Amino acid sequence: MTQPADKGPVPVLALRGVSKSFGAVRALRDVSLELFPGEVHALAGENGAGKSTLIKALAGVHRPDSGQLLLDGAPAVFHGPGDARDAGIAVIYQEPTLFPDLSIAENIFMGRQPRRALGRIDHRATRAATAALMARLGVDLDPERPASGLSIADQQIVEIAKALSFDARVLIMDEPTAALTGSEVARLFGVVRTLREQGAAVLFISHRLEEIFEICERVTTLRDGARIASEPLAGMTEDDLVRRMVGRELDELYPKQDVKAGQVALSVRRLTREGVFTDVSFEVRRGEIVGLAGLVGAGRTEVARAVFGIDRWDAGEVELDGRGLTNGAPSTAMAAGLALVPEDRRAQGLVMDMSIERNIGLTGLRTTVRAGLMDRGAERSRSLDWAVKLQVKYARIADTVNTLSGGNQQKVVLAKWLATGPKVLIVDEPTRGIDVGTKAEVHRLLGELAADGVAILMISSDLPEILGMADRVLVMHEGRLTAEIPRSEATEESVMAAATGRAAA
Amino acid sequence: MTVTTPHPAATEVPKSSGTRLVDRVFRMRELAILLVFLVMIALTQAGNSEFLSEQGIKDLLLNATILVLVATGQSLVVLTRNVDLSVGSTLGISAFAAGLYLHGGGNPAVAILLAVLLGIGFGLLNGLLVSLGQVPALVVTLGTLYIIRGIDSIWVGSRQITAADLPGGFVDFGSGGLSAVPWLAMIAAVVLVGTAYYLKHFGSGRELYALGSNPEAARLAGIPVRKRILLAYTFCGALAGLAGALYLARFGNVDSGTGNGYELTVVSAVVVGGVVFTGGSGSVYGAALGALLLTSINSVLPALGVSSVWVLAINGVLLILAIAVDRIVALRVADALKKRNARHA
Amino acid sequence: MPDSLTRLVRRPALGRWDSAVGALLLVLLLLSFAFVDGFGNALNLSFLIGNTLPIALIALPMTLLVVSGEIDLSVASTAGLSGSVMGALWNQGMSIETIIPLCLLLGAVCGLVNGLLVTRLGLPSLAVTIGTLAAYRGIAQIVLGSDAVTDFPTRYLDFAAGRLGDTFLPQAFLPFLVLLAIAVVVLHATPFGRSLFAIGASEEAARFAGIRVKRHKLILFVATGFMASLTGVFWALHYASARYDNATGLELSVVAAVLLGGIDFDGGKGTLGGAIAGVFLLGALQNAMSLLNVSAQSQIVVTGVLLVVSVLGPRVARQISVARAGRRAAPPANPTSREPTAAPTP
Amino acid sequence: GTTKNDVKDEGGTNKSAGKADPNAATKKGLTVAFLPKQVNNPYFTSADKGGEKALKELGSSYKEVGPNSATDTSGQVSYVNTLTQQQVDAMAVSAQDPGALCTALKQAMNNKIKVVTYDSDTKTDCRNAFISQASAEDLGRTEVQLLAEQIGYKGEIAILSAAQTATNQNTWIDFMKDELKKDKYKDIKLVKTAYGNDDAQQSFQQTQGLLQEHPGLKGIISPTTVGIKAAAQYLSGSKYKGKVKLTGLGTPNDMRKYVKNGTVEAFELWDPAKLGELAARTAVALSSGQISGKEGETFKAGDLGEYTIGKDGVIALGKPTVFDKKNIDRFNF
Ligand SMILES: Nc1ncnc2c1ncn2[C@@H]1O[C@H](COP(=O)(O)OP(=O)(O)OP(=O)(O)O)[C@@H](O)[C@H]1O
Ligand SMILES: Nc1ncnc2c1ncn2[C@@H]1O[C@H](COP(=O)(O)OP(=O)(O)OP(=O)(O)O)[C@@H](O)[C@H]1O
Ligand SMILES: [Mg+2]
Ligand SMILES: [Mg+2]
Repeated sequence: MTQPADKGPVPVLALRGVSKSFGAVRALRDVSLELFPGEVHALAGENGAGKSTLIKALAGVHRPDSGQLLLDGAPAVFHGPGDARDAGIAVIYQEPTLFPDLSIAENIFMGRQPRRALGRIDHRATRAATAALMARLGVDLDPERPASGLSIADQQIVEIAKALSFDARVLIMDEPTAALTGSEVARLFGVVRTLREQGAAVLFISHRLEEIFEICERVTTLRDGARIASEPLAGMTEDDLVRRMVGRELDELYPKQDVKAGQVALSVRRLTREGVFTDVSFEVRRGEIVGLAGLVGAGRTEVARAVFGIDRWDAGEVELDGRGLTNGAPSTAMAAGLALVPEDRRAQGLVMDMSIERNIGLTGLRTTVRAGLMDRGAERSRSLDWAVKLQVKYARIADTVNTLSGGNQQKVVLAKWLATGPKVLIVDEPTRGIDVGTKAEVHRLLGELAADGVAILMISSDLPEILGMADRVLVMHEGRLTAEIPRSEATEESVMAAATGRAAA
Repeated sequence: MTVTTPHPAATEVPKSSGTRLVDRVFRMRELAILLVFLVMIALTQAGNSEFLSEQGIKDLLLNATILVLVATGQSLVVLTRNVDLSVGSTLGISAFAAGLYLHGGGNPAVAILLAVLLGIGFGLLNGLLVSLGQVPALVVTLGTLYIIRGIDSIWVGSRQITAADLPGGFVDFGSGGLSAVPWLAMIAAVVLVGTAYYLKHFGSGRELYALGSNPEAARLAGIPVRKRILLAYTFCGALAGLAGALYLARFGNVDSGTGNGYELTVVSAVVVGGVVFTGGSGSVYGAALGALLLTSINSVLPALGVSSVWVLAINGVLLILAIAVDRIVALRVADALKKRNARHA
Repeated sequence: MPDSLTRLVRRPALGRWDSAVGALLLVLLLLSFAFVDGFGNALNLSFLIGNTLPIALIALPMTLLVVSGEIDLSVASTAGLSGSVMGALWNQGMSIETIIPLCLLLGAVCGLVNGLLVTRLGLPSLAVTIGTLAAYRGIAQIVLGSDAVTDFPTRYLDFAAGRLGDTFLPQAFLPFLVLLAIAVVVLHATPFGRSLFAIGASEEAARFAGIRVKRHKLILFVATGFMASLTGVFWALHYASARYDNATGLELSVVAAVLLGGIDFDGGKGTLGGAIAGVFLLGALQNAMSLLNVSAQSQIVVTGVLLVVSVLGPRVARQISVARAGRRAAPPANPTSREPTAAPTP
Repeated sequence: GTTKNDVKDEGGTNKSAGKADPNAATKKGLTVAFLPKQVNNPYFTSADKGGEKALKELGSSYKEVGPNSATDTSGQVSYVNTLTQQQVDAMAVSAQDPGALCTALKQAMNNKIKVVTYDSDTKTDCRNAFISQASAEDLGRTEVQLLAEQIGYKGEIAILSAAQTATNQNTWIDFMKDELKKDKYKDIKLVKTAYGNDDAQQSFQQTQGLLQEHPGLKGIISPTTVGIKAAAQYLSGSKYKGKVKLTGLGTPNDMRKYVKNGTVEAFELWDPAKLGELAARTAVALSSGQISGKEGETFKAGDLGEYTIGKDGVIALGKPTVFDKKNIDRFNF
């Protein structure tokens, strides 16, 4: 048994010199990592650095090609996720892994339901335990509700509840906060602190650096699959961390230039979808970036879906450049110059089994055509262009998108829609899961688009992003637009006040 | 520019109504089929008072029995996002095996056991091919449909088992019962209720749903995916075998063509019963109701004196109607549920 | 919804599947030419192709439909119905030149009904088309009853059953080739075809990309109905017999052949080449076996084994090659884990 | 365009009018293929066995091919094609479809293959001779006579047939209706003809339907072996047993139990083995040139005796046998 001589406590879980390749892609190279009880450990790195792969190696999903996994200091082999679970490791994966047809309670306790005599499931106890978990996280989700139809944020919350329900010795979280707003994050951190005090080891991944500094003690940085450093966070600055991740200095983060707003490009009047949002009116002008803020479930996504034509609206109207859009017809909205970057990249943004090239090409089926037939050359160069512009990290453009890391998938979604050259662009959580470097790049792109006269509606749960980018901030609360705040007056306080319904601006 | 003012919160809906609604949606689907069924029976009774005589009810139940059994087994497989097309062939071959055994003067209980064991054997084969090979169930079981059918034809040849070859008690058992309730229907009911209870109240039963709902998530949750798929197929095979033995008892007649083309009927019953083909959703009660509905249509039309020429067309239209009604009801309820349940945190 | 693991596992084999089926067909043809008496002569080949044509004709639109994630089991009944109507109208004394377009129109309407039920009401196509499978056949029975109409004009019968001169090609083969070419171009070279793959792989993502999912599906159902009735007309002329039960059970042959050709019934995968190779593979195999006096029962077994092996084969081969790749360590307990299967690590 | 009227006088010129020599020697070493509607069907198996036996006696060889399903017409067509391809000397075919096989059969005859149909005929110009199991008239009329006796010439009766398209069934039913017009049946009313599609379950449910719809039903005629068996099984397990009479065409082995337990009094059938034998002998006689299929020709068919070819090349096997409690144990097929 090998025990580090210089350290006091034994790591509960550790990796020694682990490597993992997918075909020609070397996702992990000789990486080591140690998780100690009572400590929150951060894992940082750019998109595609190998964070999720490392987590899957810890969770028994991937078997490392070489290297060792140590459990309480002793070498161990996980044959599958079940083994890791039995060893007391709970994992929140980057993408929610729920059973859409089952209730939230069943999702959380699947395979571990409380039992009655003869091994029968105690449904009532399961429900009660779920309700207790929800209360602990401070959310109001009905345990009996089926998981299908939950927003991404709610799905993420169910995932967190599931992980907490294990009372695990090791809790691993891959970007649990990417879809959450401030208040839920605060709750989550409260719970994590309690767990830490109870002696659990926590591994935490996030692209929001401030979160890392808030909750973690130590950080391991990965770059291109290799470990750069493993060190205490105390005394480090965000810049230090970014430099380790990116390997160079970064430009300023929110570089929105002031553009003189032009004509009204998108005008939404008294839009209502029964039971979902009511009487929503706003305008977006050329060259303007309008932020749409609100708490999870405020109905922002629903408004965007209705405007784009995915869902039908019950009342009201939508105009683009003064011309009315048809209710429930995304294709005509697209033809009129509207683009929507949806929030759920896996279900809505991408065809996971299709190549990067074809996914980007999907929005250009009308343009990359010659004599009625696909012009493959044009399709490829269009896709390549945008993949490069957005710095998507891939092996071959013909690889399917499900081989990409989460952040790179998000970039493909952006590429797909920017490639249409829209007049009005709606982006729903555009930088969810995107690393700092690329985020700056995305922001620069959005800024440039605005400067070119594109009208942009930006939905984001990342408040600093909204405050940094938006010319105006709209705030939604319980399905209604409750405030419109100009850039000069927009602060965390004013936006949060409107979002929680405490005050009108 | 518009200045928006906060409005008082939209209509408050008590939280618990959501819960009950969810439950209701699922029950609703079965209720819709039940409704279609009852309306159909009532109309027929109105047109022909003989229809619901004791003999008439007995016939209805007897007709449904075999399909109910096979559909119950099939729904387990469909719940896991797979399908077993070979059930008709399995039914045929196990019916013949049981008949051959009884022909030699065997014990009926052993014959039934034999049929079930044969069914389990073929179920295992299907399950192993699908779960070990990780290949599309549709192709594999279409393949085993042909293979089992072919083996059956070669083995049976032009032989046939007729009622005269069977012990009298066995054949009487096939058509007898307690007043209007046939023995066979009781067997089917016991199997059905047992399966439904298992699916709702046992861990491995729930895991079948999980597995069909999202296979990848099931794996990550540490569910033994292969074992569960194997279980579903084995159970399905066992029920197809049992159904074969009951077929023998009921019709007293088996040859190499028995059960030919049955897979489409079974699949219709399951689908009409609201078991979703992409897995994870539906119940065996629904499937059983679907089976009852389908077989009853075939009794209703002759009882109303509809010329056989029309039967097939009406059958098809009723089938579509049943699915459509079910779908519309489900949609309506889901819509109501979604609108009310929209969470405004 | 997260990608299903079955897809992940299957993917690597798929690229090669259609070419494998094509290769298999080639091998079978070569072997049959060499070793099966009477296989190679023109008459037999024309029989083979002529009898396979109905399946091939329906397989064309069916492939497109399945790629987009739907299925139509009512095709054989639509074919039967249009044959029936053709017979009934012919008995009424209508001219064949009017009847055939009417029948084709009727087929398109049958497809339209399927399509509307699926797209407007959102019903599963499997259930809908099982229903219309019964309904259309039933209507066919009502229309023609027990009649068998056989006295169609010789000119048409000769076209449907005759050969091109003394070659082995049936006269109807050339029109089929044209239709095949159209289908290939539509599926593999037009935006429409590209959209079908997207719809099949992820309907939601396709809708978010502005693809008119319902419209696409509706068009496919109509096309399938049209081709099914074309097949029905061809069938009635080829066999010189219009009866209500023409082409019964053809849907299963089509499905089997298309599956064999590597079309994934989850949608989003497959090539027309594979599908057509599958169709002719089954056709040629049956023909060769009949000539070899293999009994009908054994033929069924062989067909079944071929189906199973065709999907299991690539999988097993891959597992063996993985095992050979020298990983001495115990194989992962869970076969579904996403282990790399190619390229041993350096 | 081309309509039905335009083609009225087309075709029909195909019949080979070869000369027959009644004294020609019987050829040996011929290959005669049997192509039943469905292989593995017990009825056709007995028939074909009869043919096999006869061919052995005649020193020719026998083979049997055929589709696995009785509704797979295209399958049957490709079997005709295959046999043509294999150049057999004659084939005996039971046609699933009177028209669909024509093109293929004509092609066979053009290739000097003799074609005999048995059990189910095709159009007359598509074969050399048809062996009819019994004259349709005999069958239709005797079934009515059998049932009328059992129900005392009084009451409602129904027919349970196979498919609506089955030509032989329809001819028999026409003769039944004709027989019923006679005065002695004036108290008998035929209320319905139902179709069970030769499927056990459907025949079952059609029987149930008949009884529910017509509570006063006294008797059922089922001129199909599958139908009568299913109807008998249903009746024997229901309250109608013995009260509703059943007759029709069935095989003794299928029906033995129901005759013994009182469900069925009497039914009839020809001997399928003899049907097959006659088909085989006719095929050989055709191939040997002893007959050509013209009306009035006669030939000797071994133990079966001498047969004369009737109108349209039809050869009738003879009168059917009636089976009842007394004689049923003497038969085994
Ligand atoms: N199943 C797979 N097949 C092929 N390549 C893969 C697979 N999974 C991951 N990769 C590759 O491995 C590399 C690391 O991916 P990983 O998901 O670990 O990144 P990450 O650090 O989690 O990034 P992000 O912050 O974007 O989530 C990427 O280049 C990715 O494309
Ligand atoms: N497909 C759906 N079916 C049923 N309910 C849904 C569906 N999509 C969203 N909801 C519910 O509607 C409400 C509004 O969600 P929406 O996604 O519009 O909020 P949002 O403001 O965009 O918040 P976020 O995107 O941060 O979750 C939520 O309660 C969500 O659970
Ligand atoms: Mg990741
Ligand atoms: Mg949202």
